[in-house]
Amino acid sequence: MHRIATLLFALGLGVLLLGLAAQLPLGATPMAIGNEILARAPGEIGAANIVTSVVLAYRGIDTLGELAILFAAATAAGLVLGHAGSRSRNGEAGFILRTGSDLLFPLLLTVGFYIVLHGHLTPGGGFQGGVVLAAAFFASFLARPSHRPGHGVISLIEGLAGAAFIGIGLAALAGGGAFLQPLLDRGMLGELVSAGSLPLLYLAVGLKVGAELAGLLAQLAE
Amino acid sequence: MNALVLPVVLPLLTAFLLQPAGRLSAALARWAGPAVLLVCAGLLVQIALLTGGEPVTAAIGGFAPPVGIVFYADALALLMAIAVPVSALLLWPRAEAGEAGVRQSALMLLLVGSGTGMALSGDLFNLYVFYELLTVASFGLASATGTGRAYVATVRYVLVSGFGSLIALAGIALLYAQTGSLNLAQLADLAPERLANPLGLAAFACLLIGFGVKAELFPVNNWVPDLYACAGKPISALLAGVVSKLAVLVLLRLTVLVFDSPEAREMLMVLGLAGLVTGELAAWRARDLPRLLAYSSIGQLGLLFVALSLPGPAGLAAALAVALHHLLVKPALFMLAERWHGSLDKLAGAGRASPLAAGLFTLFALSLVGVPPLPGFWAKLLVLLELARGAGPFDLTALALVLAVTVVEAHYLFRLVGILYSPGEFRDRHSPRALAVAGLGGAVLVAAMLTLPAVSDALAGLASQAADTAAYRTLTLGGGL
Amino acid sequence: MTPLDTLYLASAATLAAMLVLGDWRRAGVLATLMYGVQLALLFTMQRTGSTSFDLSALGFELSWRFDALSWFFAVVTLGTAFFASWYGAGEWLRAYTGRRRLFQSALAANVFAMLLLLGSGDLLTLFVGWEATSWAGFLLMALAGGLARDAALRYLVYAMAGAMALLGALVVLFQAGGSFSYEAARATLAAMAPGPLWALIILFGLGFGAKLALLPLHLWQAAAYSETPAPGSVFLGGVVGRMGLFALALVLVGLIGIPHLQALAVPFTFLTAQDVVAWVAALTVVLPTYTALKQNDARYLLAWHGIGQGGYMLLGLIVGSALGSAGGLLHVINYAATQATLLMVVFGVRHRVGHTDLNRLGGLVARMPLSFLALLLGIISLAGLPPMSGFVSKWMVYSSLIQDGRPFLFLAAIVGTLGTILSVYKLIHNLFLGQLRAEHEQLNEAPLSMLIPMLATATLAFVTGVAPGLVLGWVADAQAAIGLPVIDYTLGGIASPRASLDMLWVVGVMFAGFGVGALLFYGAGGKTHRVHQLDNYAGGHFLDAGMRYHYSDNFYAGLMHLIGGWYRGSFHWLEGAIGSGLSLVAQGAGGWYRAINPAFYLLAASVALIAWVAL
Amino acid sequence: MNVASLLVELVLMPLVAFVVGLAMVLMMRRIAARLQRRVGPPFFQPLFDIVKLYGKHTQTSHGLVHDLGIVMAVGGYIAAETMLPVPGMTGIADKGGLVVLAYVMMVPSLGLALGVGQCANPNGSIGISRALTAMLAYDVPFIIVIFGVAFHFGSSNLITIAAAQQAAGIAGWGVSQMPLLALAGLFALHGMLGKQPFEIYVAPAEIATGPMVEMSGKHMGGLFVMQCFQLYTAAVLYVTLFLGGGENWLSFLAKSFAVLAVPVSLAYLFPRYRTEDLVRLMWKWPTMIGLLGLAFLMH
Amino acid sequence: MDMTFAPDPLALLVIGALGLIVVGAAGLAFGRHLFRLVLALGLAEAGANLLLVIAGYRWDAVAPILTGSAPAAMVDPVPQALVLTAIVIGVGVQALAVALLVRVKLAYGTLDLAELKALVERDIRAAAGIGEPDSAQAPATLPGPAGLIGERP
Repeated sequence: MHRIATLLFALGLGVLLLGLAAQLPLGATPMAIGNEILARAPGEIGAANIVTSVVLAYRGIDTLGELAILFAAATAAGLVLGHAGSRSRNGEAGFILRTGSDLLFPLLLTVGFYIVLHGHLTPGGGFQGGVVLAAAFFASFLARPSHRPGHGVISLIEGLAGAAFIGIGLAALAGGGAFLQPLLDRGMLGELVSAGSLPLLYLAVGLKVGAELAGLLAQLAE
Repeated sequence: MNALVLPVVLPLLTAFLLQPAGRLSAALARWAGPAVLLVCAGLLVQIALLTGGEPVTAAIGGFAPPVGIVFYADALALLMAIAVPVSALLLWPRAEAGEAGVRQSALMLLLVGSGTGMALSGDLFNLYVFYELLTVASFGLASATGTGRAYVATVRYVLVSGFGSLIALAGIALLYAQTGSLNLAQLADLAPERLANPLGLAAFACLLIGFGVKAELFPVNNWVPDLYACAGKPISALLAGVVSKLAVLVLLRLTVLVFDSPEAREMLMVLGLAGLVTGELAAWRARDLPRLLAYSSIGQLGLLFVALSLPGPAGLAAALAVALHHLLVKPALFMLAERWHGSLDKLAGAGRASPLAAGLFTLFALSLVGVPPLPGFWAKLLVLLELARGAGPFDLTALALVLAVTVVEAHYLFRLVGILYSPGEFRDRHSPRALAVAGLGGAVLVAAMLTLPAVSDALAGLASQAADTAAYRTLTLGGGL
Repeated sequence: MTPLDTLYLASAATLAAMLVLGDWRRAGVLATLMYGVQLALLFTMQRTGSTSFDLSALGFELSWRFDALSWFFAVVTLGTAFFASWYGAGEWLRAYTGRRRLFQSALAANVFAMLLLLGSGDLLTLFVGWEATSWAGFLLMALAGGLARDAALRYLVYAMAGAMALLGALVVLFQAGGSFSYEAARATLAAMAPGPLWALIILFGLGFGAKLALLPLHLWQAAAYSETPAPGSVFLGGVVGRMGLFALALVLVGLIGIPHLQALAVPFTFLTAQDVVAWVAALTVVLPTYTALKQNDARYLLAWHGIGQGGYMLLGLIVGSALGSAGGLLHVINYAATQATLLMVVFGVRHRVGHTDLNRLGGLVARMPLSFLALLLGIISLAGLPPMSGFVSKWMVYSSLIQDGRPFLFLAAIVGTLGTILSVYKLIHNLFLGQLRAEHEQLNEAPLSMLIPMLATATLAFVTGVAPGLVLGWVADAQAAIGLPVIDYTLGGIASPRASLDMLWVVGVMFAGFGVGALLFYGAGGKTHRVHQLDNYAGGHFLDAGMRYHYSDNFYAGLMHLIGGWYRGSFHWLEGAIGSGLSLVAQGAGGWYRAINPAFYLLAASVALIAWVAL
Repeated sequence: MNVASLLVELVLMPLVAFVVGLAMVLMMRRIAARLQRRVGPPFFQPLFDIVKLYGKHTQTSHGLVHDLGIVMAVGGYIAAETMLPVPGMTGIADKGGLVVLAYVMMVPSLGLALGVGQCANPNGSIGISRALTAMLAYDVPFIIVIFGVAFHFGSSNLITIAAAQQAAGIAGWGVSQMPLLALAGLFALHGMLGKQPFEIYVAPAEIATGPMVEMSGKHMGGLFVMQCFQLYTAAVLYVTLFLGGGENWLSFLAKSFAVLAVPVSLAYLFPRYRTEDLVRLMWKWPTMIGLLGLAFLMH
Repeated sequence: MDMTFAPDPLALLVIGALGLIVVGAAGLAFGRHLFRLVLALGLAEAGANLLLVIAGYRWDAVAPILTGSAPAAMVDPVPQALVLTAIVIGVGVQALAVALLVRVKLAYGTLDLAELKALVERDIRAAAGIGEPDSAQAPATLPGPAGLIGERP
């Protein structure tokens, strides 16, 4: 009975949603903000990847919030799992895994940093790169559970990276501008050193996301 | 007024740095949080004094709205923003030793930062982000008691919140697809031509459900009772008090600015009524104090939504009166519940064990029921008057339900008062802080009663300012910095 | 500083004094004196009225003033408070084991709240006063704990339901007229369409009827009034319920007006609003009176009668003629004196004996003759027999019903009186007549501090019965204040061609008759042999004095055998049904909040919401 | 009217009532005797009875309240007589009226009840319980009758009522104007008297199980006096309400005696009614007839 | 609104997004196991994200990255940024949810909803000091002694 009702409701939901969606102006978004950003961003921000401009400049505080959410999730998970008391994992992983992770670790690190640093130019950025970085550390942790990085290191990285993000924002504020106002020279569009403080911000983001995720995964793995 | 952003980012910054700082000095980690909150509250008060209640904006990143994100601080927003750090200070969780304590402090700071942001932000998605941040922080805080039931309650909270946020996201998508904007002021501009259709209403419904989770709105408030019963009472107080009001503020802005249509109001009213009736009735049958308070909180927020659905500055004033009253009373009641944990039947004798607490409880109960001349009465009266003004079938039904439910409310509250004052061997937990906070609430309540004319003027001012959409739009989009 | 200000100040001072000094040994005396002062202040005030302070809040004006109606009810209030407090000032207080300060403060708070209510100058103040009275009453009822607490809680439900109905009516009226003032309300009501007017009348009726304990809102009263400590019970029983009558007089008569009620027809019938109210009043007379007949506790018996007597007041008032409404209003003061007397006696017995169970008492006249006298006067008045005051007011109500040509209401009123006679006889018989129980043989008369007030109120009831003109002036002024036709009265009663009454002569002749009877009895004939009470024979068989029996249990067994089946607690059934229904809904609500996986409901709710939106 | 003549009337009216009442008692006993084929008592027997009862040594008095009950019983009726207009005398009938009279007539019952209650004899109390129940029974039709009459004549003043009937002649009498009510009134009246077949609550034949159980000597004498008054009051009231009141003493007395004689003669044909049956009867037939009468009267 | 009859890729995407939401919602409702609920929630969230991206899509436009060549019409960059944020938020919430599930499993030994419900209810009652486990009744009306209520036959 319950199941049949659920099914019916779900079907009803689908039909109704479709009916509603049919009225959407799909593919012809009004782009009230979008057009203006597309027009202004290259000149104003100087990042080739306009999404990055949006993420870090126009909606920079969203990104800060997002970092905070990750941080909150990690902290909360720490709080939740901290009570459990750590159970030591028995034994190390096999030879292949260890060797593989050893090989992968520098590779992943490099790729991660590349993605982070080129966030303002190409698709990618702090989040994506951060995840790769986290994966690098996690892989080595899986291979050698005993050689895990300490909580202290992770929390130091995540704390400092977050603080750096805010610090850059506050620096602008201290300089008489608005919070998170772009600093530094915009440079040439499409070059690595361009778009003002955006790469720095993305670096902070990348480190923070990496540390956050690494911490989260490590905690869950325990 | 770029300093507006400081009360939001300073707590976040402190939260980020708290754990590293904790390794340096335990005392630093312990006191940094409250100190920062004090600073934030001071900053906000100073901003309020500087502006004198006139609305100001701050464009984040220096990008003029609607392209960038804007903070908008009118008197109402500032009031709510000040309420956040102040509530958090008063309800700061009991200091736990070690890492857990630091983490809790960090989460509190995150909660305060995001809460302040919710009060101030004028961008829909930014509101969503802060809302999510607040949600995640509250997950951690709610489960901090470390009992199995608290975890289960939190999981349920997570599931409902997750459902809510995905619906909210869908709502934002619907909204964005139609208007291409996220700025509330610009949405207000575009709303009459783009959103006056079923899709717009659907977007509103989605946002209502999404932001309604925290505001204990009817279909998404299932998490409330168990969470309040299992979480630490200060956290419950915080969630039921200021956090729910922040969510209400968001909905208020949406209703006033963007979705100012009779259909939207009707929807709000129906959901509010459902919450009111189910909450109060469930409270009537509740058998332990925290859940009773949780249910009654649901009921009162239902009343708040009914009030929120009333058009015009007068309706808004009614809603604000209910909201502020609840903001004051409910945390105080939860703090009293900290002393009186457990089954209602076992509270006999509590009145003799601590007369002050019982007296305060009675005072709050009287105000909640709406006994003149306590503030609760005037709040309820405003709502009822506005309902009677509407005089449509919905309004009159709502009027009748609000009145009927008040009887139920009086019954369960005073059944409890009767128990408190009956002879018994109850020993309450000694908690001077809880009593102090509740006493503060009581004092403010009485003060509000004594200065009723002034309070009512201020309330009318708040409401008319908040209802002034034209000013909001000009100030925000006119590039006023 | 107007006289009314002074009165309020005095009343507030009483409250303050009791809050501070309530635990003092002589607090009762002090309170009594202060009520006396208030009463004196009231008498120095012009009967036609006085104003007091205004307030402004949220754009509403709140004002307080007295008119003759308020004055009249204030006299009853303060008088009852005075005697009740006196009653509790001496030995009763010494023996009282509860919290004295709380009790004294609660009583003072009740008086103050009632004065505020009586002085209300607009509908909002009326509501404020109404709530204040309700909650002060709740405090007084609940403070004894135990059974009293449960009863008070039940009262609270009814009172809150009433208050909320009232509030609903007020806000609707406000939106229709734009103001809370009486003038605006009067104008609005005069111009209102029948539908909304009916709604308002029903709401007002529910609101005020709950306190007056009109059917079907009466279930709470008996227990709530009875379980209160003695002086509180006297006060509650004497006057508190009458606030409902005051408010009904103010609104139904003063604002809507009897002619308007007469013109307002019940759809599809030949009844009018006036008939409906009158019938509610008549049923309130009859049913609770016969419920009283079944009670086995003296306090409950009297409290149930209190409900019935409220019906007479409303019945007289709603008839609306000069005679009827005067009767209704006069009954307020008469009844207050009567009921206060009766309750004082009953609580005096309780003070001495420890209980008021009608099945475990008897023969107390030998030990408490003065109490017996007071009770005798009281029951004669309550039953509405000459020469007591209760007769006068009831006579006026009957006469007005005859003049108005309302046979069934008349029948109901008199059937109520007959029931009252039956049940008050049971009261006096089971308490004071018959065999004295062995354990009561050493009992003393009630203490002097309790005797004096009860005899004083009994005397009042007698004096106002002989010379109703003494108080009819107040009633006439009150009638004028709410726009009723004013009664034409003399010192002895009424002189009108259609129905005249001169109590001076009636009572004179009655007492002359008693004198002759006494002369015949004592003056003539043979010697009388005084025997012990238990020197009894039945059917020639000596009734053993060692074996006590007093015919008290199920006194009207025959009658109950006949009519007991006619009323089976349908109101309790109704109350229970509403409670259970609500409980069921509440269980549903609770179930929803306890569902661990709400997703199914969320899904359903989402579908409903979206369907609403899309359609 | 001056006060002196009023006072004279006030003294005379109860006296007349007592004398007539004695005669009525005699008549009732004679009728009963005739119906039972007995000779019946001599003319002065009722008076002798009273003198005998008063003269006897009263064996049992249970104290003041016991005595007071008898005083109230007798005194109440004495007062009632002054409110019943008779030919040439109105007493204080203009100061009371029908309703007052009806209630004054309850005072003796209450007095009796008090006196009996004080006796501490359970049989007496049971008797009172019965008597009060019976009162509840016959008063219901009685009220309807009172209402109808007062409504019909537009006044509850007995003088006005009598005068109105006398002015209109026999056609204007209550009995011709309101025959149904008159019939109901007769029932009620009869119930009120406590005579056969409704005498169970007085239980005159089995004193030990009724209110009279502790009454002896003067107490019984008082009750006897009360009975005289009671018969008189009931008969005269009925005459005043329905039979045109008293134009002159002759017709007045004739009517009064007739009012008693006719139903009593008929009533002997019926067996006794139990208390409950009495209630049922009274609430059924006379009440229905009365209501029907009212309906005709009012429309 | 475009009215082409050819299978519209965008329409398919919309259907897919909505389908994800519906399937997720149904999964939530069907779920008897907490972990599955978390997964279903993730599924639905993916659908919502997809919907958000679609909301910014334009016909015949390219990704909003400047490549030096003549700038063609670009899709709206804002929703993409939003989705980026939303995804990360989702990850955080999911991680936390899993952490909580670990604790729940440790505390009660099960993640089955029916079992959990009974266990938790008992636990809460025990903590509050409420005795009998399944009478959730508050005294709805006054329990009056017989003498208090006059009218009972």
